[in-house]
Amino acid sequence: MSAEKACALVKELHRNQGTLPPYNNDLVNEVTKEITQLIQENRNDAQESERSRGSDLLEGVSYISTIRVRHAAIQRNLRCLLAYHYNRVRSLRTMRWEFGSILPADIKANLSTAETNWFSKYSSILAKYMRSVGEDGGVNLAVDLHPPKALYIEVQCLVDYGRYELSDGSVLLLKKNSRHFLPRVECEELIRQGVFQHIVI
Amino acid sequence: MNPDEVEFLAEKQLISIIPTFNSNVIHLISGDVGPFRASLPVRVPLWMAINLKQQRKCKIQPPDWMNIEQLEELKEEEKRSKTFVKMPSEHYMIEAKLLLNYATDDISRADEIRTIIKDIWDIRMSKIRSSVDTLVRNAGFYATVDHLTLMEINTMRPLLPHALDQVYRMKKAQSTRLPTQSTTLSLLNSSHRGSSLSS
Amino acid sequence: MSLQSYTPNYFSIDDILASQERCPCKFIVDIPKLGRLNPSAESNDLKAGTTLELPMWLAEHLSAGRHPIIAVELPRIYKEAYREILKADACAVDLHKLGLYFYEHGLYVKQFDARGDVSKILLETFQVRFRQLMDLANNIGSDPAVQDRLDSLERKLFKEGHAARTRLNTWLTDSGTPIEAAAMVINHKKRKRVDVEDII
Amino acid sequence: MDAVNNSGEDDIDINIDDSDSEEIPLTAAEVIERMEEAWLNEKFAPEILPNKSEIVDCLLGQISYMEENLQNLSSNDFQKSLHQMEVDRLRFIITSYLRTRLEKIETYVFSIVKNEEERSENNQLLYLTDNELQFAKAYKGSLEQHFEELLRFWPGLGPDDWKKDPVVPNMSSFVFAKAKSAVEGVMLDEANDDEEALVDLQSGSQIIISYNSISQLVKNDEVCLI
Repeated sequence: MSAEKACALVKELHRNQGTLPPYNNDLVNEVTKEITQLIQENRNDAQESERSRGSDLLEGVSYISTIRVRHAAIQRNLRCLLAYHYNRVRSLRTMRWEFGSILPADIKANLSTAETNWFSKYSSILAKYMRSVGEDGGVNLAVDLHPPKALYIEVQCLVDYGRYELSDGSVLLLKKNSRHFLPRVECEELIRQGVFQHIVI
Repeated sequence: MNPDEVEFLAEKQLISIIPTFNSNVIHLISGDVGPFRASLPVRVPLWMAINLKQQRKCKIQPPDWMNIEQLEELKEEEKRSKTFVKMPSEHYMIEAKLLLNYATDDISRADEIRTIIKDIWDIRMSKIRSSVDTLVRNAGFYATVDHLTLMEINTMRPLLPHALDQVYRMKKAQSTRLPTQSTTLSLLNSSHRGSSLSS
Repeated sequence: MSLQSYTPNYFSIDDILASQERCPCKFIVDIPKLGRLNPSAESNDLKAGTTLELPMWLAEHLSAGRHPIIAVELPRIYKEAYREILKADACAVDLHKLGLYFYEHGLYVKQFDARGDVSKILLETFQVRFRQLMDLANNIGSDPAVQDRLDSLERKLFKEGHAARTRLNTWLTDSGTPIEAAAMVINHKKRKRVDVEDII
Repeated sequence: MDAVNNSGEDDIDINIDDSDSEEIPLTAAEVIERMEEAWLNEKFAPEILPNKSEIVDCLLGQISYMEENLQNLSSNDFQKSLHQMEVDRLRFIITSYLRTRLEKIETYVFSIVKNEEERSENNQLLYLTDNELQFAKAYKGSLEQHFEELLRFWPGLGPDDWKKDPVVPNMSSFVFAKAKSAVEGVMLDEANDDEEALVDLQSGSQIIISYNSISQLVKNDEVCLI
């Protein structure tokens, strides 16, 4: 009635800012159940009010204020429910920019089916836009995030990444703790994804 | 804005270098630079000067204002003045930082210069803090920030504009109510929605 | 990175949580069937004259329009006694303790205060306390305990200001700013580490 | 070294569609300057600004032309690294500018699409490029679909309150600005209707002011955001 559960959904996101907690299917279901019930109760009362108004015999019972209170609760539940889904989608959007189009498995596991679908749809909308910029086959907006300082930078590999092909076709073997001196444009994405660490002397 | 973005903007500023090499004009998209003749000064963008310096292909000529006498005078003036003194360069702090980092050997008395510039910066920062406080307290809706360099203006972000945004929200006419509420009319409409009574 | 300073909107988590703060409301009419709104009574209907602490979203809704169902009173912390304390020395007050959403709740509450005193005290409090917030964000000789006494709006400003100051300090002292991993990537790694620690 | 002889100082024939709709030939240096200004304006304005696609496309063209030429240079040519640096610098501004616009489009998608449709109906200058508008519509569609799927449980007609009350930019946000020329009679937004005041700006003067007081001046190129 006082939308406590719906608000708990929102609080869950508030507590986990900067990450994406597992999709709370149970709580979402409880909220939708509460909304459905409130709507049903309001319909019943609306009908009853109407009926008693039609009959001359009975003293009319007005449920107007009852309906109004429930209506407020429906609106509130709806707002929380939508805000939960909206803000999750906004996090997913940020993840697309930060992790790339393939999410780490443990993050993927936190998404609902609808969210997984949304993520791939967003990825393709974005890719389509990037391809359409300019006249020469598009611009990759996921790189060049920082003002360039030098063409080559030194990086240290933080994980055993394996083979990595550079744009000139040569292949590097990226091992944990190995150091490389590479063109900045080739490393920027791996730095953002936490594979490389940029070494500043 | 990130400080390195402000630095980026400042790096297009021209500066004199003395190249140690010979080369024809370079046709950059932004315009021609050069020709380069060993030991003849030539003006290039700051980013290029730093790049060439790192490759040991030039000496950098510090800008005229980067000397102890002039800076001491500037510092005294800044101390005396209640308002902000006009700086000899729109990007004095960035130029100083880059040159003192990458071309210390081309600047005489570099350490002293570093200290004075830092002093001037600090005096101005403290003036900035009190003006920001005054502006928020007076709930001013407009203020000039003349003679402040871009980097200095950037130090007021996001606190000053965001605090003023909140002051503005709080000052807004009493009567305004948030748009999220629905009126009684739409309430009754929607509570009947889908019910069998709606004719 | 946020595009702009805090402005409430339909999806705003902060606005939803702020409008969950409660205020005392007196029912003007009977509400059949909704006795359960009042946990301390057992009747089926809610009787006119009952006073309950309702969340702001409900209070706002039920007091609006030509036929209000309730009369809303000012919450304690916006009443004169507290306003006097804030007027005396706003900087000394632990706003966080007073109300997590002191300003946001207040901005809702002010519509129930015809004389405009609430509105005035919100603005004055914010203005007077701003200096210590700014000094704190800039790491200038401020008592770090001040941070715990900020309300959520101030806390937001503090965090943004502090992050900007840290970037500036890095720029001033280091020869170059390293390119860094993205924020969510860093959080993800941190969480992974925590999970591993849980298992061990 | 003439492989990289591009039009550094020649006029580039691009047609900037200004309000006075004159054709102004610009040098590449001037195009870059406009790009920088567009970047900063977009970065600091709360709303999305009219697009500068003619500048973006022109610079992207310059960049690909330069990159093509650079392929003919040996990689230890020191001039090559300077050209590469410049290209990277330009690419940073362009991508940052486009990213900022995308972020605004996503955040304010419902109001941006609606405003753009109204502009189109009224034959006004459009703010989005064709591909931005396509992106905006697809993004909006993806959100609507996501919500509609969620609201399938709703008995009867699903609600659409969230469409009516979309996220909008805060047009009274405070911004730093610089007058490019003298401007007279800027109307200050004092939050109270009864307290309007006018200020004059001298050329080159810098101010902090609420964006809605100067939004038109920014679009007319009389004031730029800093």
